[in-house]
Amino acid sequence: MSHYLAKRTARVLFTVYLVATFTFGMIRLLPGGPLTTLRVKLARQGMDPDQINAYIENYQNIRPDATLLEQYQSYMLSVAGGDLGRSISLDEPVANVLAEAVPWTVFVVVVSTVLMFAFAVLFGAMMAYWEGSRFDQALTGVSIVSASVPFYVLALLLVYFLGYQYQILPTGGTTGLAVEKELSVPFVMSALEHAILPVASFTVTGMGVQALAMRGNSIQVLGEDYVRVARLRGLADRRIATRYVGRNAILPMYTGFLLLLGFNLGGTIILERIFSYPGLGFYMFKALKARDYPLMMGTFLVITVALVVGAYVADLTYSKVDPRISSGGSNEAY
Amino acid sequence: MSDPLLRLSDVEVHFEKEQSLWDFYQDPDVVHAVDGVSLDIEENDVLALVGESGCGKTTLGKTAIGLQQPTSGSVEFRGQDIWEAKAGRGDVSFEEIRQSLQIIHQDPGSSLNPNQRLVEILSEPLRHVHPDMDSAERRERIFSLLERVGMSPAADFGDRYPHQLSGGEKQRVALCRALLMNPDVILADEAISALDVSLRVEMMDLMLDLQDVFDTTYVFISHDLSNARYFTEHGDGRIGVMYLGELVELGTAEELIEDPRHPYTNVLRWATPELSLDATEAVDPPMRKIDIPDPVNPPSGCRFHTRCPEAREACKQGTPAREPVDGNGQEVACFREQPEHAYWESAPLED
Amino acid sequence: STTSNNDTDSEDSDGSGDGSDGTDDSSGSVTVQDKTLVGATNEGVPKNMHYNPHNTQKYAAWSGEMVFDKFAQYHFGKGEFILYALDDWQVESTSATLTIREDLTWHNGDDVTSQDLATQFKIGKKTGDSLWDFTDSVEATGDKTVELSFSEETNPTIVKHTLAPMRVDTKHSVYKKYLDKEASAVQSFSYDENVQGTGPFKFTGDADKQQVTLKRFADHPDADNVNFEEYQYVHMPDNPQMHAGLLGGKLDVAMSLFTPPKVVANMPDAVNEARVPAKWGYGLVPNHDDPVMGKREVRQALMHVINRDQVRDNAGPRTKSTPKVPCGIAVDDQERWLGDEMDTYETYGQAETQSKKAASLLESVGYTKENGKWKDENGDVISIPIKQFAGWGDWVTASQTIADQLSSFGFDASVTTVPTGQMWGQITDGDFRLATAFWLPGGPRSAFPFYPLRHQVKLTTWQRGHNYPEGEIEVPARKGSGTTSMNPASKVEKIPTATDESAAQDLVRQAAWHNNQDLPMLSLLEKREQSFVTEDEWDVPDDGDSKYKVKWPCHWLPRQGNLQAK
Amino acid sequence: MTASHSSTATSAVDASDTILELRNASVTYDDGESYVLDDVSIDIERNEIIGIVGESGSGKSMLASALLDAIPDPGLLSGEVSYYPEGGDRVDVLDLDAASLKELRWEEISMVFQGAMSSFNPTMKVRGHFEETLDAHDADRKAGMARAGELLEDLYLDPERVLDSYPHELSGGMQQRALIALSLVLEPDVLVMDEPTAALDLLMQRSILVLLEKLQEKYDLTMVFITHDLPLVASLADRLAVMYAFELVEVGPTEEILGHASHPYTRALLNATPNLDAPLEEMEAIEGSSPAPINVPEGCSFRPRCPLADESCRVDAPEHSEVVDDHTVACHYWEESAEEIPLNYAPDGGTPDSVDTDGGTPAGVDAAGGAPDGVDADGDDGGERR
Amino acid sequence: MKPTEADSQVGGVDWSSSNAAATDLSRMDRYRDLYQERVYKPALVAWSDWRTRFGLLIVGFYVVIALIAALGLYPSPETNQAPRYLLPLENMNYVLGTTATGTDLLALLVHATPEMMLMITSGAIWATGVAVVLGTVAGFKGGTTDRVLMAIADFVMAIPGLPLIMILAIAFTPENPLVLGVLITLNYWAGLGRSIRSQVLTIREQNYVEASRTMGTPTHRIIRKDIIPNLMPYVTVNFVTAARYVIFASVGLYFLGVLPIGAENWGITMYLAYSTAGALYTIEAAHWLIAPMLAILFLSLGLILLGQGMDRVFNPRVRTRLAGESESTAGSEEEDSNASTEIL
Ligand SMILES: Nc1ncnc2c1ncn2[C@@H]1O[C@H](COP(=O)(O)OP(=O)(O)OP(=O)(O)O)[C@@H](O)[C@H]1O
Ligand SMILES: Nc1ncnc2c1ncn2[C@@H]1O[C@H](COP(=O)(O)OP(=O)(O)OP(=O)(O)O)[C@@H](O)[C@H]1O
Ligand SMILES: [Mg+2]
Ligand SMILES: [Mg+2]
Repeated sequence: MSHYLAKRTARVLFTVYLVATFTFGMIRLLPGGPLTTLRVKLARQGMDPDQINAYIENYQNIRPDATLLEQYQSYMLSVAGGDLGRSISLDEPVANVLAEAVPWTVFVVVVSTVLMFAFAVLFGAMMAYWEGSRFDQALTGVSIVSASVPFYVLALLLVYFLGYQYQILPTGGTTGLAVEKELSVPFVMSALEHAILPVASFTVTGMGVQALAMRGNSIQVLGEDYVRVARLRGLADRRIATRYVGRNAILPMYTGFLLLLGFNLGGTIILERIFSYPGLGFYMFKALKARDYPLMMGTFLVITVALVVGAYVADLTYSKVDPRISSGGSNEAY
Repeated sequence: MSDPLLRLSDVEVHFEKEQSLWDFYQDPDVVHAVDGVSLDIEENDVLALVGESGCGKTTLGKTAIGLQQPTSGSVEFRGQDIWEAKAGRGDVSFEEIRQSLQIIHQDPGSSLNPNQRLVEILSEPLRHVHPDMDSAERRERIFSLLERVGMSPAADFGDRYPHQLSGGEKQRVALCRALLMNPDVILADEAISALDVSLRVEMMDLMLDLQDVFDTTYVFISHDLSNARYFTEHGDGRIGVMYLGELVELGTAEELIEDPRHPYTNVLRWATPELSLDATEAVDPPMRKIDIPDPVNPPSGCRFHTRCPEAREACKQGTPAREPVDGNGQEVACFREQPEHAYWESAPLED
Repeated sequence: STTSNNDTDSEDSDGSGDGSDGTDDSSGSVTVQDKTLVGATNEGVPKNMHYNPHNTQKYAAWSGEMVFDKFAQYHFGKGEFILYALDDWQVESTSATLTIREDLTWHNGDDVTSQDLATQFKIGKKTGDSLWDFTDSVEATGDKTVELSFSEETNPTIVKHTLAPMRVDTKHSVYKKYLDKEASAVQSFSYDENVQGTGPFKFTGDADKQQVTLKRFADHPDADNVNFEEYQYVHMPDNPQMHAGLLGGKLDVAMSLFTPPKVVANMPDAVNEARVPAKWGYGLVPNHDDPVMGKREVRQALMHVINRDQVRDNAGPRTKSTPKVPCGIAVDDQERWLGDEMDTYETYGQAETQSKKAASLLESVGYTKENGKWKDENGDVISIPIKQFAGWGDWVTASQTIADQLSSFGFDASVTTVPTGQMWGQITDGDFRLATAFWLPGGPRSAFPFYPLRHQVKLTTWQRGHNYPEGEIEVPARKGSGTTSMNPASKVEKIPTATDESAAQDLVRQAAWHNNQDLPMLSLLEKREQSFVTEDEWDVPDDGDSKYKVKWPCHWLPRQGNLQAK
Repeated sequence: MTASHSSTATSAVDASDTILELRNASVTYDDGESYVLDDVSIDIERNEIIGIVGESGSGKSMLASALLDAIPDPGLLSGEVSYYPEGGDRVDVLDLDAASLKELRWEEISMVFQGAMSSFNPTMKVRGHFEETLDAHDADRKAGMARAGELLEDLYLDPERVLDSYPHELSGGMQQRALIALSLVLEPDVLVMDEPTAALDLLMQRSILVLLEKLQEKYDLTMVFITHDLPLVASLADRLAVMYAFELVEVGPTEEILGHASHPYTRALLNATPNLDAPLEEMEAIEGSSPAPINVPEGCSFRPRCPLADESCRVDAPEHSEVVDDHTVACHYWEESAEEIPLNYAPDGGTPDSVDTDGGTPAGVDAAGGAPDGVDADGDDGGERR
Repeated sequence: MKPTEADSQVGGVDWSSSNAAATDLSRMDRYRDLYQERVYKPALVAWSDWRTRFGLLIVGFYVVIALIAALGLYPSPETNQAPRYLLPLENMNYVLGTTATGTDLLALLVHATPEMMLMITSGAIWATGVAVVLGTVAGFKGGTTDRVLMAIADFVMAIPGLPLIMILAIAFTPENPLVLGVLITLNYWAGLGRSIRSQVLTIREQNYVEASRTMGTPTHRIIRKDIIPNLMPYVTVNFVTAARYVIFASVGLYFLGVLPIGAENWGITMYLAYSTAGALYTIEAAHWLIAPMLAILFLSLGLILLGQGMDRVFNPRVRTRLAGESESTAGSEEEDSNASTEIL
């Protein structure tokens, strides 16, 4: 008990280690060596089969002859050193590819998740406040419907209507074509513009469930004595709404928030493909299709580490957020 | 019978407190819930434990009926160490001991599974005691007992869920459940505190009434001296006064109320409201502090010395043992009972 | 990339080039407009692509079409080559002499010399270029001429088909250091900067995750034909995105873009569609070791049952065509190679299900039909699971159609999809009864029947996974009655060395006949590549013009002055 | 006013010094279907401690909430609630606009609820509660906090430690005392306490009661103390009001109620309450249970459990009759009750007599409808002597 | 302990109830009881809430469709069974229209239903089943068992779901819908297991569990009788949530072309519409894409509604109230607050 922080940290590292091992093993299990896709591609370009074979034999980038153990060892060692290997399909260090992709994915996922929560908290609280009213009923209905729409369905609809039919918003890439990649107003504006649809897909579809949860929590908190007492004490409605109802109703959603981040992180595989948004999910899918082991492992690992670290932070901060939780033992986020 | 029904010898129960996330390098806090309690409980006895909240009544009670393993000391049931039996080293099977020691909880709401009907709840003990009883016979027994505790028509009550009962009825069901085990000891942990004032007497009467029928011993926990008095006087038993994990005074209700020897007993007596008009005058509490000290670091010496109006320097040093007073049943742990003690020489505590 | 990567109809970047003979016809300079021709690429994130063609993995083949000039262009309409980066090629039976286009320069201004070409060939030798299947040596004989000597007599058509798609892309000064290194060295090289190309547009480093933009190269011999500044390729990994781009006017051109008919019909009028045969297409490969599929009669029966035109209409009527006779020769080339004899070939019913014929064939091998189900000699229902490359949408449709046709005929047919990588291994290992596979190997040179015929018999792509028997095979005689026996493999192998056209034709006919009778593979559909050019802002040939019959119009037309900014 | 003054019960009769007045207050739920407070009228005198006693669910909390016009939704309060500030004009509480109501609450009348644990925001330190209350009422923070510190010290708490704790870090008794301090921080005149000690053990309850008494003295408070524990409040209150089934059945000075309880329910309650003095044999439970709001019996609501009940109790709801000055009871047979239901203890240490003197006051004096069975009270109440 | 015969000495209690008739339960009565308890009342409760009612209707509709498909009451989809690209309602034999291959779209949807339902069910059962078993065991056993199980759960939770499924799908190319369902929820149980564990920790502290232990009731029986029934509301809600997750994930993966195309599936239909007909951009093919989308939306809507109302079924308070049984005054607390247990 006394070395809790150290223990907790060690556990995070161990989990990452396990996941890396698992990932490595899992991906090795995949049939079809990494060069199959290349083979198909060359064959379809009309390249002569002999030539393809010669080509692939020459392609020394990969050492399929190394034993699994050797591959594993070298992989783990280099991962520990921050080197995720070299992508086969992109012929570039995986770390570089991901370094460029991560910010965009993180941007989209964090923004959408935060927005999702912000709106959900707002709407949920409002529904709870006017519980039973028309407004509540309507919004509850909307929430339920929004919860039954998979985000990719909404994404497709958005692409069709806003991206294609009315051409209001762009549906490909992270920024406009002509925009310089530097921190400038046009760049930021363009990045935001390109993120609107992906973010909206996550936010709108994820909001319903969260709003209903918030509504439930708020109703419960609204029934608490301390809210009633606060009213009697003459506190302003706004303070009651934020400091009393909001704060206490959001608490149970806190760990869910981080889980949701992880969930959305995984969801980018579909999302980024629909929007051709070159982030983690985009590369993950590419790598999967191309059997690009290093890239795949790298992406997988990055997503996992993001998740584990998120949970770790949740764990360490939860007791700060909720003063009632004083011990780390029983209320860990994960 | 040479061995008492239950014998607690020098029982200690300590809990390690779960630690806060941020104090890394400290030893865990240890709560001294029960410290050095020795006690014999006889067949068909009634023992009431009184004391303020957190003083270890529940812990001691649970230890006595083998629900809580003591950190040190032993608990014997008819001469058989319970925990030895549990480990399989006893002459009597643990199973038997287990069934002989039952409990009724304070909160009638939480002591009944909300998803079961009364018949189901009450079938459970019969299943243990009479494994081969058929369900019709079980129902018959359950119904007759329900009627016996005043819940009729029993068939109607039997089909109810706990939430369809009033608090008093729930408590009766809990009592029935314990009784159907045909136990030798029932620990009634604040079994009446949650009931409305007007129902308490009724419940206590019922319990005592059934004691005669079922031949059980009650360990009755309460923070209210007047309830303890009522129960023990009717049941012909004793009251034990607990303070911070220790049993500081033991005696019949009459002895404790008429002649409280321990200053803490006197405090309890003060705290117990009376209806007589001359008692309506509020008197300052006969103690120096209101709040009970932290059981994590119980005070040295006599644990009551931090609040005791009679405390003197000597009370900080040694711990008084519980000793008989005047040859009768009353026992008390206070230096003031020993005329020769250094207490009388030392300076009163002031703060 | 994505689905489209595996979507057989979506991409096919093979280029065959050709030096225009009509270069330099207008020497006057043009007014260059500050316009950008916008196309698309689905290859990969442009920023990660590069311009070393020997490093195939990430070679930017699509934009490479504009950065490098092809030796010659194959015109599918006329069936002939148009020289482009070469001024001349003299192909003899044992040698060939190539003359580089006179005023062709690298993007840094250096002339393209015979040394460059020689280096290119030599590096190609290291990396296994198929030119070296028949080539013995390469020699720069003059400043602009290179001579190839062949190891044996070689059919000139094969030589030309091998040479035409090559591009002038290997500058000696850049690549010479790889001449004496392992192939892997050059295969992992990529330009840091200063890409040395020869085409009318040059790469100046303007590439990011979403696009690559090429700049007009004013010193190109055909620079006067190009009156716009920039050629941009936007990264669109998904076909539907490109469709949307064309529908919404965001794209000016698109090459090799499979587009469903309903989408084409919705295209604005300004979009011109061009279709050229891909010499590639959907077929089925039977496992000849299989007790059922090993029977010629069963294969023939299947072919009779399959209604090819219906399959085509389901899988894409605009973009597929069906061979009149299944015989291992591409649809458009059958007439030319088989002539009148074609009538004697078994058609197996191009647009119908010939149930009767199929039934009698099956009965002839002892199969019987009971309760609408065909059963083998043991009385077991014959099941025909079709293994299918996962994710190839139109192929799935084709297979499903065939499965339904076979099922309603009385087989127990079904479709199972297998991921590409796994499928590859399963065909190679012969782990299938009937599997989808391309019956034409693809690329313009597949117009020369040697390639598809060899593909079907030897299935080298899958290491003979279909277990087609080696050695003599008995088939009905081509003319008259009786049977003839032949070794199809060796027959096919003779084709490239037949230097005389009619000798080649005879060999082809023998092999094709055998193929038609014994069906080593089932030749079912041939793909038509679609590409698109828009005319609202660009001067382009009219819809349907034969100028479009090249691969690819959007790359060829600008060079010819046929695609200019309005 | 201290407990010792309370013996001058007459002072309470001085109607001019009423501070809070409840007239015909009713609270209904379910669109008037269920009455959870049924036509209750009571005056609360300045500087007195009045104890309101009744079993669980009898409507005590409703009464307390009604005093502040703070009935939890969706309850409806009807009737009249008046507040008479020191030297000011009558304030009609139910008529106030939001701003004045906000001022009235906590600045004039404040309240301590059942269960301190749930009255504090669990995610805020105790100090925050004090500060925001001061801010909300535009009070001076510094002075206010100083007062808070003093109040906490009065309640035997260490102000610094308590203020800097989260609620869950305090024991139940400490929380309850902190809550009392919080309710007094704006120097209200009236403190309404709804079972402020129910969740605590007896020792702490008694201790808090002693402290409350001191506070009342120090700050000149009027206190309304609600509890189900009659013996507990008996030591504190000047007057007692007994509730049964959403109505007040008996109101009077503490010693009157203890000594000369006139309502059968009150008497039964006294008999059922275990205490140190009562002889054990005679402790008796009250048979049956109290009614739910939806099915309160017609007529007298205690009738089904009452040994004295007869037909008239079924028909007529009894009005309040005056037993002596300031001691009223709602029973048709209050004169007989003492005889029929003897008390099983000696409330007065064995000299219960003083009642006789003014026991003769005719019943129904201020019961408007007049009790038809209003009989002479002579010689009716001696039965409680033992 | 006293010998059991001691019962006879217990003089004060007459063991034979005066209400003898009530104690005699015939077999019939018991079945009727069982029916009342397990079927009638839950159904009554479910039906009383509009959300559950609609949810049941919708999900029931899908089950009926699945049965229709499984029993072959509706023609199976075949290529060229109808003209190509019929629009919805254009030909009443093919109400939803046809695809590019002349396949009846309605037949495609109908025949995809059984597999989808199987997949959903197996996935949801797997996810909740594993979660309940592990969560309960961990919560109840505590100690090392708890630590080990929770460490496993932590590890499993750290693996991102969708990517994992994709890799596994490619590795194992599962076609059996039951296997697929399990695959999709392979690591779904972890989060649920954790929260069930903490619920069990709470329930374990309840007095009635202690009472059961005091009676010497064996652990498995305590878990079965005291713990699990009280978890049910939470479990049902999560069952439904897991089911919804299976739909979303499976259709998404089919849509990406990651899962093998075996039988019909709405995702495959969407995928083919999207990739081979450009249905997203062509109005003539739009129905091909929209119809399966709607099939998904309605099913998940049904499940959500069901989940929203389902926990009431397990709430004895609601049950007795609706069955018209009396409720004592003392117990009439307002409806359980956990009725608002929300889905994640
Ligand atoms: N399981 C436990 N773990 C840690 N500490 C405990 C545990 N059980 C009891 N304690 C602590 O032991 C002390 C005695 O507790 P116990 O419940 O026996 O008191 P009690 O006299 O029954 O109090 P109450 O009247 O409030 O029921 C308390 O300080 C309590 O916090
Ligand atoms: N929101 C509500 N809707 C309907 N009835 C209510 C509501 N709140 C309380 N009641 C009912 O009003 C009656 C009086 O409640 P109240 O809280 O005043 O009782 P109490 O005397 O304070 O009881 P306790 O001692 O348990 O606090 C009870 O019967 C209760 O069930
Ligand atoms: Mg206790
Ligand atoms: Mg109350």
